[in-house]
Amino acid sequence: MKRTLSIGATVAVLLALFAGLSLAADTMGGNARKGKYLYRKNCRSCHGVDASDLSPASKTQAEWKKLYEGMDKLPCRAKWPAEMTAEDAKDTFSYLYDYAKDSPSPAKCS
Amino acid sequence: MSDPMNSARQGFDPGRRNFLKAAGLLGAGAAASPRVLRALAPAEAQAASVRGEESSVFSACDMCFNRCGLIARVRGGRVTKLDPNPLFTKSRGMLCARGQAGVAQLYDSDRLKTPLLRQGARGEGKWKRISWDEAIALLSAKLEEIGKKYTRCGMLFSAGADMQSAFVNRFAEVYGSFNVTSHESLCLISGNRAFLDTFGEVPFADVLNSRYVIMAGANRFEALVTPDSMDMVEAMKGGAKLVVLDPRFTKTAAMADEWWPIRPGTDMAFMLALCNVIINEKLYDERWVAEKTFGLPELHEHVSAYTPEWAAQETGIPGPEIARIARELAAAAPASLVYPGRRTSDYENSTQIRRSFAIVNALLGNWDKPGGLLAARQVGVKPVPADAPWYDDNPETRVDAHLVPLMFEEEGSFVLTREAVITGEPYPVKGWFVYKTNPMQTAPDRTRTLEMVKAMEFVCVVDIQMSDTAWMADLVLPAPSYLERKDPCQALQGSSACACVVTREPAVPAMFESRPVFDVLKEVAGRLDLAEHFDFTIEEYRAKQLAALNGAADVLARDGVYYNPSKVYGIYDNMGYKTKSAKIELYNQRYITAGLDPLPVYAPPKSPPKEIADSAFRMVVGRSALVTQSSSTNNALLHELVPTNTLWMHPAAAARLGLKDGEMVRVKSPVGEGTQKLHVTAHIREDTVYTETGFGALSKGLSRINGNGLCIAAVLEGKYDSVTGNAAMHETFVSVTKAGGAA
Amino acid sequence: MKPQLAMVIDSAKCMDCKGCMVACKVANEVPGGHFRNWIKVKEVAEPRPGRGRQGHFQPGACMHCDKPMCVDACPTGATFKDPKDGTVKIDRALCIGCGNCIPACPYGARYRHPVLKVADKCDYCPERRERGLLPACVDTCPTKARVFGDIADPDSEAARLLAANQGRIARVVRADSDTKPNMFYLADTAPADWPHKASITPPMLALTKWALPGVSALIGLAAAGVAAMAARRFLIERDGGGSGHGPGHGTEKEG
Amino acid sequence: MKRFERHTRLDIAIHWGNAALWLLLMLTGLGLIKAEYNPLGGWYPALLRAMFGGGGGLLLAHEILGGLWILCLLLYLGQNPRGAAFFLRQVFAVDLARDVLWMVKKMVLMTLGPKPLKMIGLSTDLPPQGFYNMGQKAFAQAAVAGGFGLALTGLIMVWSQIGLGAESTWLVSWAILLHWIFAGLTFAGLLVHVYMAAVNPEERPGFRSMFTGWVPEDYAEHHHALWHAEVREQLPDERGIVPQRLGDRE
Repeated sequence: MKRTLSIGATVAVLLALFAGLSLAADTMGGNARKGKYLYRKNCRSCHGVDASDLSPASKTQAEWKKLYEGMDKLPCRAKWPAEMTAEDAKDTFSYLYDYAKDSPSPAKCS
Repeated sequence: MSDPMNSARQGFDPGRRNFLKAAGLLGAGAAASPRVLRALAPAEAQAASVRGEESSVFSACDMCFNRCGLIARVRGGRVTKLDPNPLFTKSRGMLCARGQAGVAQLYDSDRLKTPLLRQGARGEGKWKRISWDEAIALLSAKLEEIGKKYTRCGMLFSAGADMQSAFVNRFAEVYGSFNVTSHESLCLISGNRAFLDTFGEVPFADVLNSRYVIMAGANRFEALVTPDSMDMVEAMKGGAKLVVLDPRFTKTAAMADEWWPIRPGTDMAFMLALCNVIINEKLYDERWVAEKTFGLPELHEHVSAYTPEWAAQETGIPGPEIARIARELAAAAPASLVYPGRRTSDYENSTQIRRSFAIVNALLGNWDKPGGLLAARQVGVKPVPADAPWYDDNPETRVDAHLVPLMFEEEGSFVLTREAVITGEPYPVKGWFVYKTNPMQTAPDRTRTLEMVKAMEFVCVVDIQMSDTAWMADLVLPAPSYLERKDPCQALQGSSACACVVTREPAVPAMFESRPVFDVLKEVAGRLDLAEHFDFTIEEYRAKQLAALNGAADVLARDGVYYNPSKVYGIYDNMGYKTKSAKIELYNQRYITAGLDPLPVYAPPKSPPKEIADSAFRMVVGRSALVTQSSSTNNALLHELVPTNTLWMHPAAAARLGLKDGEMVRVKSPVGEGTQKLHVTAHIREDTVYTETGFGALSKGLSRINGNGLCIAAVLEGKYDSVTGNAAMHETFVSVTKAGGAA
Repeated sequence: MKPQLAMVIDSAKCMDCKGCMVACKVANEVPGGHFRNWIKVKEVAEPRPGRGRQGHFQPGACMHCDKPMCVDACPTGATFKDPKDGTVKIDRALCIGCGNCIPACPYGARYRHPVLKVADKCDYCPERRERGLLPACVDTCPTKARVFGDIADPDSEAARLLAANQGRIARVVRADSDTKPNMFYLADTAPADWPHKASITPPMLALTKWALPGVSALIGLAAAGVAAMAARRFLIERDGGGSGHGPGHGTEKEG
Repeated sequence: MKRFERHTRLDIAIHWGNAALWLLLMLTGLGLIKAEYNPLGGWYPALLRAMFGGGGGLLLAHEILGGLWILCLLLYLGQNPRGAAFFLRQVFAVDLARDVLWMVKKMVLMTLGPKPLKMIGLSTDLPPQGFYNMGQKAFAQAAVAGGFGLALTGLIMVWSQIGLGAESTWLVSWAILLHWIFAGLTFAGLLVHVYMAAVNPEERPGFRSMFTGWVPEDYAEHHHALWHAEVREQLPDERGIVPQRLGDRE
């Protein structure tokens, strides 16, 4: 059977070419590992204590992305530590995004 | 060979009938002999009376990954018997042969007893007994040194499926290494990937309530999974139909309603043909599929060429039979399923193969329904996260990152990590901490694993026995077996049977100088200024785990198991799927961005290289209910039942090669070879050979399996699933010749 | 009906995991090389594609027969059928390890314990039953293929299972060695042709067939002789008898 | 009247010790034969096993008694090898013509009387006998052979319980058969022996000698003419008994 190359695969190949063969294209571009550290350091002091108990799996990637884009309007924005840079915020949201509930690697629970 | 029961019997039987030997023929002193006492007591009471009072301790089995709840019977400070905990519904209140043989693991003369420091060359087997103080000091110093020299990611941590493995991963995290591998990338991650990328989570199969089950690439009546194995029998008793596709006539095949000796590597063709029939004949619930799934039109088009007749040529299963099975399967839907399977470390496209399994299930509309695929239930055990420090000098990510598109971050890929360690790219990894896992035996291509070990500056193995991996290590530390340990809680789901929590209490104190890995890591953490991350006892850790489950601790103490009566079916009634489209993704959108086929594209399995085509066979590996890879084959009780592994070969193939049943054969692949006994049987296809895992050990510390049988790792090539990096263990062709020398 | 502990086995549920074998081995300290129970496998030389239920696994152990040949073969009575529960028991203290019972079992259920030097076999775990536990093999069976109980007690699970399957019960017997086993298989089971012919060892056969009557006859003859002598001496010769010297006394010194 | 020593004190002790252990071994041994094969029926083994707290206790008792018995005989052999040798020589020295004729005639005379002998033209005279008459010899032969056989087969059965491997059980199986046969044969002989020695008034002096050690001269002369001929010239000791001098009896 030779005619097995599906349309999907063709599309994939084309898209991969466009994406410059970057396989891990589905990210926000920050350092998710650093983000995990920052999230625990900066966010867990409230979230899970007196603010909503958040974890990456609490939201979908789309939802996290939206929050990131509207980051400055977040109610807790004022409580963020002064030293938190834009880079830090990106890292933090990268972490939340990468392990979102609909991500390829949802954070484990239970 | 020594009496297999020898070790297990020590202390069992203080020579109950040997009085005459001592007392002589004349009965001098016989008045006080056990025989006299025995003669005077009623037969039934005898055995009990000589052993004293019995106590019972709840634990969970560790002879495989299933964690069956058990009750250890203890007399006179010794575990005499392990009984299943009848309240433990996940295992349907059973212990299998391995579970029963746990006593022989506890009292195995082959157990590691003291810390050992390597003296000669790696694998030479020269060891020096050292104190725990020295061992801890050395381990701490090496961790410090490697961290300084190569960054913290210069240490690799590999922990097996153990209830204390979480502490190893915790240690890796706070120590600062991203490089963690587990047994999973030699086992199940391809299947997990496939179902996760279809349904948004990894499901459980509700075998018990299913009316029709297709089992391919799984051998549930031998490789036991609780409760699936037992539930399948029960379901069949109630009239459910089981169709098994397997190149081998397994026990599962023997008991099935239908067995098809499918050509290895063609499962996807079969599944795509099922899709073809189900879609073309509109055998699916159109409303449900339209509402819940994404990509039906694409799938429809995709499978249009994958007709049963086409699949027949690939699989060797007649087209009309495939069509009939598709119709029967769909007729039983939604209480029907294609069994997802567990070990999926078989082919380079295993993820896509299992995607085809997942897609058939999606068409059956069986998600979240009785007899179908079930979502994870709420158990309620809380993770205990560590606030790991940040190490600025660390590299960006794992050493095996980006080599495959959809690796699981927390599991990694052992095969790819191994290559990275050997090449030193992208950065050097020079230290390895191994806890109760044995890649030397379980990872394909042992030669490469040896090279990996050679590339390491320091290897520390914590285990209960001198595994092949420990045999190659620099520092070997003795761990207590599960029957000597207090462990953290473990959340388990048993399909539709239960969502539960188990834990372990020590039945007897830790033997010899063995120490739990938790104690070891806690002490090392203290020396590395990481004490704050291990500032708890197992009890305190458990309390944190159970914080959300009121009274669970008491129930655990009373019953040995705690059940969360959470919802079983209909979890998704008011919920979107955890996928990009929020639907079941027949067509995976994310795969396109990852450069993967969004629908599984069939590629025929490779043929053997031409030069050896006449004598080459595809090698498949597996196990029986008596074997959990190399951790069980050296067990005295199990060894008696499975003394070695043999090479299964079809009589026609054996005749062609002039090989006879029972003779020793040389099994050779491009990466290695070994010898074992030939088992000529029509229970396997002519183009395939099979052998069992867990034999042919290099370690002389495993007295029963050292040099006994063939080690699969010695001959299997180190191929891997191109999506996840999972090992691909059925991609090797071997040639088989007479070994010379009788069996 | 007398109590009869028995096993009712749904062998179609057995997947040959051998949990029962290892459980028994540990519970009863069965030494290496020996087992008190087993799972027989139906031989399938050439499995056929597309066919179903081709294999079959059949758990077994001592069948605690109604006509146990092993009991017949035992010279001392160390092996006996206990009327209290219908089990065939071994009194280890009375067993001299002669091995006569071993070939007498058509099921090969017995072996000679290499350490204790006595016959050994399944006893349905009396120590466990005393503590309210099921026999080890029954307790651990993943699919609960082995069902144990007193089949004379209609409330037992075993009796209920038997009753519910009347007419479909199979026993694995050989026509010339039908020991009336108390192990019942639901519906079809396989293999059905494995019990070997029960045999009594030649010495044991000689003992029962001719030594027993022969020696009895001899003793009888001796007793008859004594009786004749006594009768002659005390009845017939009482009147004419000498004073303490019997007949022939006078003639002896002439010799 | 002159008295002749027939048995030393050791002889007497060993005889009665042997007899007592024989009796006990027989009683316990009979109890070890299970009901189905027991000549006495089921009540006997049931009773004995109950008395000994079960068959195991009975078996153990039997084994201890058997061990004691063997020990006694071995001790006797060690203490008095010459006496034992004498005994064995006497017992197994059979003059075929004389002794067989004696045996046949004696059996006929004791049971049927002199008539049958006369009818076939034989005299009722008995050939003279030595230290033991042929009847005694026959029983002694049976007792020695049977005793040896019982001891050997008994030891095999004990050995079975402490050392024999499964591959040697055929030996035990045969031992059981032979133990049974030996026991039966010796028991049959014992019946006659007990009657002849203890019940038959004719042998009263011989019976008494098993307590006193000596027989009167007329008894010796009448019953053991050949022996009497050998020893009649010897002088009695201070008790008036002609002592045994084994060396003289060759």
